[in-house]
Amino acid sequence: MKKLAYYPGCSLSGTGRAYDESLRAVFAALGEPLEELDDWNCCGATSYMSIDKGKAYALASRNLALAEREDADLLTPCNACYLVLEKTRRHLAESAEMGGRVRHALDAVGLGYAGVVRARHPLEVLTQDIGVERLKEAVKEPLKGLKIAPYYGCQIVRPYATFDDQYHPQTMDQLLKATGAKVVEYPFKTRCCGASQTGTLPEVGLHLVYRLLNEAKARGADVLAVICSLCHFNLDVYQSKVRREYDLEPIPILYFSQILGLALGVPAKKLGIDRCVVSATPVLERRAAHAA
Amino acid sequence: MTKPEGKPKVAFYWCASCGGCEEAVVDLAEGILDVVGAVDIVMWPVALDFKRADIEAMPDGSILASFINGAIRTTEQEEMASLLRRKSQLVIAFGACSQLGGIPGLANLYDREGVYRAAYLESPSTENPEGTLPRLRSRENGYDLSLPGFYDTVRALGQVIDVDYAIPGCAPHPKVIQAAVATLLSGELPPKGTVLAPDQAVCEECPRRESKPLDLSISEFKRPHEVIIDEETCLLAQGLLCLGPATRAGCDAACVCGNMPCSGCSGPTSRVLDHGAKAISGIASLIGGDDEEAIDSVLDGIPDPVGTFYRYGLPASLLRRKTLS
Amino acid sequence: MLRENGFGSGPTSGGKTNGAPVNGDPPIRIGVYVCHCGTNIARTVDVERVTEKAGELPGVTIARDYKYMCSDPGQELIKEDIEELGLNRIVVASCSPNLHEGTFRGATAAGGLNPFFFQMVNIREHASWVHEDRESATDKAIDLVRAAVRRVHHHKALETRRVPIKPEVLVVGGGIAGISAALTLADGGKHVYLIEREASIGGHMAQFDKTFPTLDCAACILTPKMTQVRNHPNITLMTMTEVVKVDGFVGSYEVTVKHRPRFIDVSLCVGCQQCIDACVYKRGKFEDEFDAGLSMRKPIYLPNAQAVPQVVLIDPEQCIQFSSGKCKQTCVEACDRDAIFFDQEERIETLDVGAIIMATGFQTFDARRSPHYGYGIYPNVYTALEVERLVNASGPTGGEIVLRDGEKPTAVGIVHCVGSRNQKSNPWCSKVCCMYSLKLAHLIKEKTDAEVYNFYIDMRTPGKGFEEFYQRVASEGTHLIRGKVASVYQQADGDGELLVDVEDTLAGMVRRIPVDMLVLAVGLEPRYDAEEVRRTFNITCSGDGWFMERHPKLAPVDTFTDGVYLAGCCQGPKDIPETVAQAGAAAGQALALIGRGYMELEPNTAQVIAEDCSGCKTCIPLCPYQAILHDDAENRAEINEVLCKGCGVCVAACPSGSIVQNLFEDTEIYEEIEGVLAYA
Amino acid sequence: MRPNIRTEADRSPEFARWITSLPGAEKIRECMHCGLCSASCPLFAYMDYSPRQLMHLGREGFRDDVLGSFTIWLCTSCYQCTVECPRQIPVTEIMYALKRRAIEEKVYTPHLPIPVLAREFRRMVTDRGRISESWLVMKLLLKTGVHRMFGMVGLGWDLVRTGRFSLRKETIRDRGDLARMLEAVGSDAEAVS
Repeated sequence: MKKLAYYPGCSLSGTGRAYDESLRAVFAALGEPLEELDDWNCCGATSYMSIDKGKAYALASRNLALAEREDADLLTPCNACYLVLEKTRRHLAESAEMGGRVRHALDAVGLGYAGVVRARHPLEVLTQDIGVERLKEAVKEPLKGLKIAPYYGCQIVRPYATFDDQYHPQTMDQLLKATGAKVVEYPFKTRCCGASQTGTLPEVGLHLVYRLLNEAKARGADVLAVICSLCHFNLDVYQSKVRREYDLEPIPILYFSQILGLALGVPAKKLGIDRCVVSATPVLERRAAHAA
Repeated sequence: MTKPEGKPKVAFYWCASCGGCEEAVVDLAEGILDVVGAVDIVMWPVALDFKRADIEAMPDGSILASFINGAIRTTEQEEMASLLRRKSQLVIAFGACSQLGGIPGLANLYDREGVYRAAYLESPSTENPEGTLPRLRSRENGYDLSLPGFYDTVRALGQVIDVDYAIPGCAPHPKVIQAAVATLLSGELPPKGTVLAPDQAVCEECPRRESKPLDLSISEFKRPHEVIIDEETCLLAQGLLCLGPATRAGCDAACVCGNMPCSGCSGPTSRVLDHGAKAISGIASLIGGDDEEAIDSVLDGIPDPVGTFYRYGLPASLLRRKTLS
Repeated sequence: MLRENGFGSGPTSGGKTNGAPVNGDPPIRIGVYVCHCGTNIARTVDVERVTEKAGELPGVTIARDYKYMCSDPGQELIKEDIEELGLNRIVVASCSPNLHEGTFRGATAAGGLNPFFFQMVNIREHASWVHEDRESATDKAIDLVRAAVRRVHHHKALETRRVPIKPEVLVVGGGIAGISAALTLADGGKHVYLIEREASIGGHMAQFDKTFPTLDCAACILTPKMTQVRNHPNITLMTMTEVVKVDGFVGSYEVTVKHRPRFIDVSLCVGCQQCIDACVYKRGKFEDEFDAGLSMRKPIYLPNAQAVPQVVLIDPEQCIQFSSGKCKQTCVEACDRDAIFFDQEERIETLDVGAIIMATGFQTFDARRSPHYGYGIYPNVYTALEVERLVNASGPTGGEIVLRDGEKPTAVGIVHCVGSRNQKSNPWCSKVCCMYSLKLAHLIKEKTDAEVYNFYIDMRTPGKGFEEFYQRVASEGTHLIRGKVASVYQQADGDGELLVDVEDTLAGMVRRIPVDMLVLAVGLEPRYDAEEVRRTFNITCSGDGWFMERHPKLAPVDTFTDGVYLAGCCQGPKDIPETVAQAGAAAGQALALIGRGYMELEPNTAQVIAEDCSGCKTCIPLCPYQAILHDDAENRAEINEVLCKGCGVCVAACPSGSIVQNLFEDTEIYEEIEGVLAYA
Repeated sequence: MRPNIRTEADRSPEFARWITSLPGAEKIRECMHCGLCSASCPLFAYMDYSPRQLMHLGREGFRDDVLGSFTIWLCTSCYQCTVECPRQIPVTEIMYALKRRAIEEKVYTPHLPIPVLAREFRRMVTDRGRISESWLVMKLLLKTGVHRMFGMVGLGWDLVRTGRFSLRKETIRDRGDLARMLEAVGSDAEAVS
């Protein structure tokens, strides 16, 4: 397994703190503790790309260059960061013009990027490098009876389907199944959650969030598992606003890594379970009671 | 062509070559007596003491035929070749070096400086602490000394002067020489440009010809020192790179009879423009293997392609050397 | 210059100088003709300058330009110049030799010259069409003309060869294309071998219910044709048979075929089906291919009700006797005619034919490759072929259009262009889907009263009576929505109801429409093994994988391999009338070939110069047509001119340069190269 | 309200040339108007022009309609349209380019929060190398209308309660390097042309 440099991205130190905590805990529990990339910077996300393409690519490539210096791939949990880094890698390889500009910029600060580093998502690393079997063996507290709707969001499978199927992604399903939980059929797996529109155009974003939550409920899910802090923010933090507008039972939103952590026997506190606005505790306790 | 009084005059000359061609003449053994009896030799530096001035003094066209062996590498060789051309009715390129550039022609892979470096400075047996290199003029003990100029490029004789015929081989086989001389003396001259040897490939004369299979597919090239060579079977069929199929006959397949593969010294047949290229195309078509890896491994058995396929004919080939500054 | 090296580095005999006569031959007098091709060439190439430059070349007596050299007056020009100016070489600079080499050779011959004293220069595909810069394109055209002029000096008079043609024809594929072609040929008195990979002929058409736009019953018009094939004295029908090897050449093909075992003797079985009733399987257990998997059959079965031959077969993958060897063999007991043979084996046979017609058909696009339509996931998403079986009276539901649960649908969506017109799957338009989708819309409406929505991108209905049919379906109240369905979603609690999202592009809004049946109008694509078949028959495929015709306009049923013709959808998507028409054309071409009795072959073959050959055998294994033999007595290679296709492999490989090829002799090629390189 | 008629004077050939010269966007000319981009777009319901119409308006050069469209600001870059397009038009990337040009030419509704978000985002990243989400959101709310803040109070409290609201200003160590790098890469010519 090629060395990995952990690239949490900005939101994992803020609203997505639980994602950061649970990922670190899961990888540690599997015997592969994460090492954070030194002095990483914001990937630029969609916003920077909307203003200045060259600077956006330069921002992203600085992280790739830092990782290349350490001969590591970037472990990138945030969907947006993942896409931006992957897009940057491809674009710099394809476009001589942009490649030249960015290399010149990196050179100005003594960095270089030859194109060997790539962004890798925890789903990819867990299924391909570590393997579902190893995870299964490490499960201490099977989550029997918990019904989960897996939600992948958009940017992990689009536009590049590098490690999973574009229409019917399976990696998170496999991991969740390995915990002993039941994964419900969830047709909106890859539909957009509205991203930052919930903040900028709430009336637009809330409807998208409502559809996703309602569908999970309709499919009988106890919790919705996510892999992106922005998805989590929209589905969790805005849920009370959604419920004000639409008729909807609350449904807790957990990072897939929090669920894995629970199954691996990591204490809920260390997984940031209590950082959910819609508390997951009642559902988890109910399940535990059932299982007992 | 005018027949001069008395016995026809003949000249031999030696340019950039090893001397083997001179030996080949001597190898005619008692046959040489017929030749010597039939002609009047006016120049033969290796055997007889004639000077350049003797030739210069002769009227133009007074020599029937000049046999020149060796490639053209120095100014002196070019001057002598031109002089003999002027004085002779026929000029015959004698041997591979003269006809095609020969072994000395492989120096065309390098330039003059490279050759000097290798010969005078870097070869293991050289002791030359002052780094002395040949110079056109020098002064020694009060005398002005001069040396011929050394060209960057080795040329075949035909690239320097007009040549009428060629006798191929390294060295030419006595049988070929005898037949060629007989042809020239007969007075019934073949068309200008003819190579005075059979126009078929060596296989025609090869005793192993029948043992070559119809569907030969070579999976590995071996070098002669790596295997015990069967004395009866076609060498290609044993994986030895024999250029017999691409090389002009006349030698009675002498090398193959000596259990060594043909290295192509007699050059191509008249129908082939570039000996090496044709040989490569013929040999390559025998290579078996479907995937790139297999083919690569077969080709790895040919460590020196230029030295293998262009051993005798690099200067006369279509291959061009890099432009020298 | 290639041969400045002088001694020993070039052919020492036969090197002629430009324009100079050789030993008593008359002086070379070349006519050069530069074609404008309307504006095709003249727009980008300065033809006047090319002509002027050509006129200055050694040996050129006359150089002219003309608007259309291929026209009658253009050809007349050549003929007259040969007669009046005593030309003995002709160069035409125009289009591709593929198109008009024959034309100009004909004109050369008409002027009284040997047609091979002609050389064609392609300044259209090679210059005007591929360049934009007029100056450079003109320079290139001049270079190409110079090369041809230098080459044509060395041309020799050649004779075309004649070989007799065998009168039998092989038709590959027993769909409507193969059936039509076979019947035309057989009616023309030729013997036909019709081979079919499946157990029955009939192909895709046999699966259809009605045919557009007339709504004829497919079976009613096809079955009689199938029976005719069976009974025709001039047709040998071979089902479960595939071609494994094709040797030989036009007029004399040797085709090796493999008969797969049917485990039933075709000559004994009368199709009474008692064996099927008696099978130890009481009920069908395996998906019926003919019903597109919508019904179940036993391991011993009749391919379909109209099958020809009307003979059962056993699937050895499914039959217990083959898997365990311990079946009670109730079928054997039941068979009055003792027609069942479990020990039948694969059989190889060789057929000698003069011509071959390819009618191998198409396959439908696998709807799973467009995963967003949910085919294979949602039970009520169907392919059009499945619905064809549903509406068919002899189909699994007896012609009832019902959902998997047996209910009649109330709203049906038909998605056009599934797999077609998409860069990620098949970029082409499959041509028949719009019409068959309208047909299905009509049939569904007729049988169910459901709301029917046709989702189309462009409605393509060119064809006789097609537009009228479109109008009729529209008037029946079918919703014609211009937009491609983006997603299909089965609601959590909707009884299998599907929601489709589509932009109604005419209204400029996205519509979300609930349907309980979704029909995917899957496009047509080349069969999965088209590439392999192409190799076997030595024909070419176009970039999209369909078999390629020799010329898209002027030779649409020929291939680049003489004597091999194309019929039906193996060449590209077509409807039934077009397929039948093309099959007729292919049969006609085959009849014309056979009727001639002999074949004229290009003289561009290779010969071994016997006195130069040293018998090194290098060439022998290289020949792709096995045309070279080794004469052991003389110890020489020998080329069978009839088998030689003029590919030139042996010429290139011959290490002593002892093989020459007509029209491609070394001097001709070297002169051509020097002509191209001698930039002036 | 703008009348629903356009003359040739409304067209900008330069704009049409620019949009079709974006990488991959020459394929707009091959659009067959199947509507897959629109029907697969999760935000379509709120758009004034559908993505399909926008592509068409762009290729015809209706600059004002395109840059003034609400559609470009609604795109969340979910890439569904890009993936679906049968003609492989890079719709999402074109949307990015349109946003950049609209910001460059300042043709968007004042107080439209999306460009403001982008601008504030850029400023923060350029200065500090990282985003501090809470600060970003506060700035956004302040700049696009204080009234929105009140609606957000509950939400903010939720974040504080769950330990997800941090007022720490995140920053990287080599801020000087970052500035030099962004300087060295130059600015895009594409939006200016």
